[in-house]
Amino acid sequence: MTLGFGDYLSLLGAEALLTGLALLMIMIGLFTKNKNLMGYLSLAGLVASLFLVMGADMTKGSIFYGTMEVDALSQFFKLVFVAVALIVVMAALSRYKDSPAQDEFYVLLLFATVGMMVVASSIDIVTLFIGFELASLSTYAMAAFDREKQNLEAAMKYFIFGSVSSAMMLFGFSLLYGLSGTTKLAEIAAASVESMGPATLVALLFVVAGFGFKMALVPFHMWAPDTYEGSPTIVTAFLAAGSKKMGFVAAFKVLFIALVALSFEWYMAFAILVAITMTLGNVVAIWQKSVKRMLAYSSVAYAGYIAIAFVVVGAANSGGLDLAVAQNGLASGLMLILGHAFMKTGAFIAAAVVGYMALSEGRKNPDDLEQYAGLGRRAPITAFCMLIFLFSLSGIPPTAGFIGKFMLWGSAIDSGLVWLAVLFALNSALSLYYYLRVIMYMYVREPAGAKIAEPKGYVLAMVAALVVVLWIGVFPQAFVDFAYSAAAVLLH
Amino acid sequence: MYQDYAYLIVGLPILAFVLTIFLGWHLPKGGGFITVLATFAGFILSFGIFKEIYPNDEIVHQSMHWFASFNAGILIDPLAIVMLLMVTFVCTMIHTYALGYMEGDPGMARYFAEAGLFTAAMLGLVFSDNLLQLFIFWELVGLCSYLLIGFWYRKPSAASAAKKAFLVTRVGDVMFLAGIILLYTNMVKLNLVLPEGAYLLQFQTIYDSLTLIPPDQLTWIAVLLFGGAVGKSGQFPLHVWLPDAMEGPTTVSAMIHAATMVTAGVYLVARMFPLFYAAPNGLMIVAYVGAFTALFAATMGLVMFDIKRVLAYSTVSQLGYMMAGLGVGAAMGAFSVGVSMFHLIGHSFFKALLFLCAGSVIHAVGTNDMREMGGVLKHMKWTGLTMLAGSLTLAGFPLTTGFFSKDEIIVTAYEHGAMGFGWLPYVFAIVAALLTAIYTFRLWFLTFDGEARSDYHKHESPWIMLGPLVILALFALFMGMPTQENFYHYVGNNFEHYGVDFDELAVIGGHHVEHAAHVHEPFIIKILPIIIGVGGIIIAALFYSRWKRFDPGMVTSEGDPLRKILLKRYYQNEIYTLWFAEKVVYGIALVSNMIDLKIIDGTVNKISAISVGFGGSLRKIQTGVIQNYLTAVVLGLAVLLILIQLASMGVAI
Amino acid sequence: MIDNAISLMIAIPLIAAVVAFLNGKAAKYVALIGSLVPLAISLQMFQEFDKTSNAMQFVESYDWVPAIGVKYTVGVDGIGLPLILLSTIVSILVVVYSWGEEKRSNQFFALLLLNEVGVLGVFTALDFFLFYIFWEIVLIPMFFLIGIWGGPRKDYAAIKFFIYTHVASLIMLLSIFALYFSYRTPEGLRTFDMLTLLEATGDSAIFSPMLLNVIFIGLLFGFLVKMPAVPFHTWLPDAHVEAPTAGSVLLAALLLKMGGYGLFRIVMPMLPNVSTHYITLMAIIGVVSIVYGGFLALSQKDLKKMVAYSSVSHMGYVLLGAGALSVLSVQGAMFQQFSHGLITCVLFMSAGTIQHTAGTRIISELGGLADRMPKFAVLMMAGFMASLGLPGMCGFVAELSVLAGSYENLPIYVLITIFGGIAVTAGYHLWAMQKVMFGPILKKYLDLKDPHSYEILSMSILVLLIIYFGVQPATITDIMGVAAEPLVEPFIAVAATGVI
Amino acid sequence: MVPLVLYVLLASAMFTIGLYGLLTQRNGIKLMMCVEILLNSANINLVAFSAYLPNANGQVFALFSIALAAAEAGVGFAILIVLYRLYGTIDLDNINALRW
Repeated sequence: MTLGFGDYLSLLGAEALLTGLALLMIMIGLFTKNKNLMGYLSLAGLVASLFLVMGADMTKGSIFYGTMEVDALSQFFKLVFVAVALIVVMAALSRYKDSPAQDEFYVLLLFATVGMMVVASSIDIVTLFIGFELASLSTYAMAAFDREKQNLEAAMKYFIFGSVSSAMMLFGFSLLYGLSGTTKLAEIAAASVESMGPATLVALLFVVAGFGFKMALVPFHMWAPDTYEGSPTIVTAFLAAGSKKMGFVAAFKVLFIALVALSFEWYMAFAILVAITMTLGNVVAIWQKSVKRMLAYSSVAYAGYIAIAFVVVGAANSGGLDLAVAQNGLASGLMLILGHAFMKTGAFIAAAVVGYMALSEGRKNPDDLEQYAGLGRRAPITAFCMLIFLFSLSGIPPTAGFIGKFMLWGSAIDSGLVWLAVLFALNSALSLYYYLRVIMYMYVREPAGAKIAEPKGYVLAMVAALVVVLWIGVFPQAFVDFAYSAAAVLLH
Repeated sequence: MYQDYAYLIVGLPILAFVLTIFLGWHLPKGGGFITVLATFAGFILSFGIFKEIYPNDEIVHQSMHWFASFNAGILIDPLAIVMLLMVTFVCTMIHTYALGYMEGDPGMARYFAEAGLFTAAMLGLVFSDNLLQLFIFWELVGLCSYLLIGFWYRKPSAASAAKKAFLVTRVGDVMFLAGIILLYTNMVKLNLVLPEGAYLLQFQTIYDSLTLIPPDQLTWIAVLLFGGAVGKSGQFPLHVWLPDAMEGPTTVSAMIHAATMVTAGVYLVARMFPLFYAAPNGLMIVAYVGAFTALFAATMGLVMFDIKRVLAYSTVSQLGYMMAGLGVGAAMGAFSVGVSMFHLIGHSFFKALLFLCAGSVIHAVGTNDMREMGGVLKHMKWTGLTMLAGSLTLAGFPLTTGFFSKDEIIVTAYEHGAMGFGWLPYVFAIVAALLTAIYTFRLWFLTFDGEARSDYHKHESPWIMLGPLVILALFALFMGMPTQENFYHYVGNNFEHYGVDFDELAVIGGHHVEHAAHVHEPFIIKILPIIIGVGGIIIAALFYSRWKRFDPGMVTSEGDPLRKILLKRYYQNEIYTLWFAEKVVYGIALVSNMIDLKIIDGTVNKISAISVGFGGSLRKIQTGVIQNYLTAVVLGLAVLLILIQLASMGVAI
Repeated sequence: MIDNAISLMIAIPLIAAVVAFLNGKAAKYVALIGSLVPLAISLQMFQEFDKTSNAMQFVESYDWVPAIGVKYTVGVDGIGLPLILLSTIVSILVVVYSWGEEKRSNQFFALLLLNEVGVLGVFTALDFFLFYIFWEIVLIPMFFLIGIWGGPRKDYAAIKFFIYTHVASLIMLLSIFALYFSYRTPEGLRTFDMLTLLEATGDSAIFSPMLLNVIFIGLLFGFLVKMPAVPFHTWLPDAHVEAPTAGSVLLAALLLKMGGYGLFRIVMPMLPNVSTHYITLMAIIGVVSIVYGGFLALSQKDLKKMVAYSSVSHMGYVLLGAGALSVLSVQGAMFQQFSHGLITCVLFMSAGTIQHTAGTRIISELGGLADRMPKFAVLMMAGFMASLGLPGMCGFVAELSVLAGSYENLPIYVLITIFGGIAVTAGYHLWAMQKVMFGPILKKYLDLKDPHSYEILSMSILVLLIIYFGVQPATITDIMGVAAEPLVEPFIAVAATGVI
Repeated sequence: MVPLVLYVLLASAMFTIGLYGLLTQRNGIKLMMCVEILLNSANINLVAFSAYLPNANGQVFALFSIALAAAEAGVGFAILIVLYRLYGTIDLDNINALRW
């Protein structure tokens, strides 16, 4: 089937639009003084691409010589990426209002988004790598955007860790290419089934290292707390919600397409990794005084939760593939990814509001838990949104976080990994401790200052995230269906 | 016609309770007359019913479904009607007396409300047609007792005594409840096909199924039910609350702790007499406990100086007689129910009288301590004389009511011995009779005779108090002789209404007597109670009256261990309160608390502390140095490689 | 009857909660109306309820998330209806009792209403998903009630309460999943439908005994923590001590009942299919809770903590009755839930009133309050008497039913309960009563007066209800008896063989 | 023709050297260089494999990767420059304010 230009436009219209917009904005940025316009431009572009993504035809198959594909899986993730970018842009409208370099922020953000979307669509390791790097490079710069000391430290760690991981991943890809003679994921998978050797294993591990870095799985997570804490908060939101999910989609594609072939019980090794990840994330998060860092560790824990999906698929595959179980597991993982994207973005943006508030009052440690004292009265909307996001993160119904965890618990039980499900449950309960502590500060402690005017952009962003979180929580049907069809794509 | 309104016997006092508790504050005398009227109306109703059923030897039975397999109902048979008459009559007297006695107390309305509630509960207890309902009212009278003992709740000793009374009787109630449950379960197991309107715990059903229940179960049930009676009727070893209960107003002591409530235990045993009769060893336990209590309490009555306490121990002792009277029924069959109930009724009159007289004295003199009285007769003629009447009958002076009733119990106890069921009850009873006469007149002489030993107020009580005294005194002296024989038969034949076959039950109970011939008592046995009663009075007179010949000091001295042990009341307080309640029970409670905090909650906290502490050490890995992070990645990769390699070789991880 | 009565009953407090939250001034009036309507609906439901049927009534069912077999299904039967009545009654009385709450009153009343939403949802949900959602939602208002209006250690108590019970909920949830994934409908679909799944547990082809036993343990654990039963009770005293009065009342009167409800709704229908050892286990835990809880209460110095432990003790009867498996005992256990719900309200309200009038709850620091607070003293006394099982009040009926019904199957346990529990129960109630109310009034309390009329009013209504249901228990026990029959039926043969 | 294994060995050696450097060096620039070595080891692999395989995918991949490496170096140096301005050093051991 040959595709015309119109088809390309309809399939990759969103990417094209965003890339074009980003380039255009660079140009405009050179010639205009009033850069506040940029935010609205990118807002409009993202809204438009949201519709383009939703409107894309998912039946056309692959494009660009079989390197990219538009299907339920890719569109699922693209929706997440665009929506997260949209929310971050809303927050940035307030954050970088009147800032002279704000055009660069939006451009980087759009490029990063495009990179992620490319990863979501790619079915070839070359495009995958390119998309991955595009997103990474943009976010390296974003992490350092405010040029404060801790931004730079964060960016430096992020950059070095990220580039090492990329290099490892590339090395792994090169080995895979050498072993299978192709760069197409499907063909790599087919070849792996035939010849499975130690070299394949090594290759896979290097690839895992690359994705594990983005996903922030133990032991590849170590950059995450530092970078999340040190970056500008809305960038952190984007990293946690967007960039991290890119790691997952890449891992889904490579690990499943290429690794479903592995017949032995590799999933147990992964299960241990998952168990360590979530436990470490939670127990260390308890100790954090900085809410941002706490959320960062919570993000690590979430990486562990979501990665249960891999384990479930592995378990479902251990004795001949049980499609229903595997699909269930994948769909559950996708639902949790979806939920996590929005609640984490929202939570970080709320943290940004608090940081903004604390800084404007000239306090030290703007992210410290103490700043949240009495937030319920100082900034009621922020506090309420934060409340819902935290409940969602802890898996209290009826929220997106609950639906995701709920399904994931179910699929873990379904695949017979009862110990993992119980550990997951205990971890989830443990995580309540630090989420509730923030809530206690917000609603129980006496406020340390007067009521503040909450910046409109932030409020818009948080409310948008809130609506999505509750919407998924109360009417999950459409999302669940979407997740199931996305999962079906991966499992053919 | 009266029987259609039987429910009003309970209903009216409840109405009085509601009215006085809400409106009493605004009425003169706290609305006490409402309670008096309600109780008196109850008496009229009871009397009317009595007149209706007595001639034809009928019973009244009404019943309705309550919940599950339980019912609520009214049963008025000979046993119940005599109690109803007594309770309504005595309560009317006492309530009337209280109108004067409680005059001026700010809590008067509360008093009459609670008294009304008590009356209702007591009457409800009496005419219950099933064991559960009896238990419910049983508990309610306990509640009223608690409330009324603690009537002067500002007094710590009153509050404490109230609590003690409730708790100690509660121990008995717990056994009672266990007995009911045991009985109920045994009846359920029989899978009886009940006729329409019949329920498992109805007395009729119970009587009918006694022969079907295993005898060992019967014994357990009997013991447990008797446990309830022991608590309520102040039998050894649960008698300790009764003397303390004297902290309440004297009218309360008269009403609850002498005339009515404390006899509920006796009533229960009488009501369940067929069960006790059928239970092997059931009656024997009753007989021994009763007789021992009679003696045991009498010994303490000898040395007390608090006028009410003497009467309280006397009550315990007399209740022991009643129990013993029932217990010796092994020899006499259902006749002993009549005997015991007769003593119960008579005792109610004269003990109420004695308490009310004591109250009158206390009211006037302003102290309870007999050592500060003396010579009161000069100032309170009516009180003194009525109290003399009461004392005579309590001491068993010939031809008074108490003489007939107690004499009959002693004689029955003799037959119990003579027929080979054991002599001990008789011995205890006869010794206790002597002591009774002594302490009774010790009390009377110390109070009314001799010279005033302190400067007390001297005035006679008003007629609203004296009136009931006189009426009760007449009954106490003269009720016995004319009614005695009829009473024995009327009440003794109570169970014929239910078709209880005592011979059959006796076989189960193991005290079947082949030749049920009447044992003939020797003449000396017949007159011994008279000798003892009169002798006791004389002994008391020799020690304590104006014709004093001996000094108590000649018999006993300060250092006398026997006297000490009696004054210390056999160290009951030390054992029950200080040791058992405060050391054992509270000790267990403290240990439980320790376990809860340290072990159970400690484990929970430990788990959380461990997980949190784990995080505390784990976070140190995050050194902030990028090279260390990279090292972790490389190490992690190596470990993963090994793990997966192992897995691929089929090693189970 | 209006259509969708149950949904309406749940929705109205929810809407009212939002309105109350947003409209600070009128919050309490909104709360009053918002809890009055559900009360009216529940009473009407009670009227129209077919009291002879043990089928689900007023059922509503809609697809919700068909992809994973979730439906919105609600309905009422004899197990749920009494508790719904209890919830609506207690909720409105708590609103009345808290009429004087000034601190953040909009949030306060909104949370009270939200709590009602959750509790009503739990008692009506017939889909495990829905059930779990409501089950968890209930935690939120209670967490805030403790956290915001609580005592000095409120942080600890609130977080402990939340996490402890949440862990239990999660374990329960995992068990629910095990049920869910083991069963497919005849059409080959998954379902969360409660009744379908519970019925399926009888099919040993679907559920191996091993699997079912594990599932059972998980569910039981979830409910035992909520009840709470020894040894999973330690969150309760902490939560109660720190919670404000309204929170304690709701916690003890309604939240604990969720555990018991789960026992009857979910655990007992499974009992015939699992090992009989669990029945013994339930009985043992029940008896230990009764006796040990009683001793714990006796050792407490804080009035409220004492009342809290008395809840542990009283909820033990629910377990005992459920474990004894006779119609009378199960019915009694259900009634114990209902009656404890009413009685404990009075107790906690008493403790709360003492706290805010006298300023302390330490029993030894109080004394002679009856002198200055006669009306309150009467009500508190009534509550205490009801709690110690005085006949004529509903607690007695419940405990009697449990004990009388249990003796046949569990004689030893019943005897231990009677002799170890009842007298001790009387002991601590009377002791506290004596110390707090009686004796000479302490100088520092000379200025006390009877509490506000709304406090007296709500307590009086409760006392009247306690007496009403003590005298006329059949009003509600008949329904319970009908509901108990199917739970007990499978065991009549078993009991006869003496397996238990 | 040089055997493939030699190329792979070379690449592996470079990879190891790069990794060693990453773990031992403190200087930011040196770390950057090590990363470049890692990337280039992969590029050698790609090109070598491509030469032995019937397609040119590997070479294309290598070209992309070189371009990306350049971009990465650009970003990296930019970060290091600003870092140096703020901290006055690019000794990364001392930059550890964010930890635990």
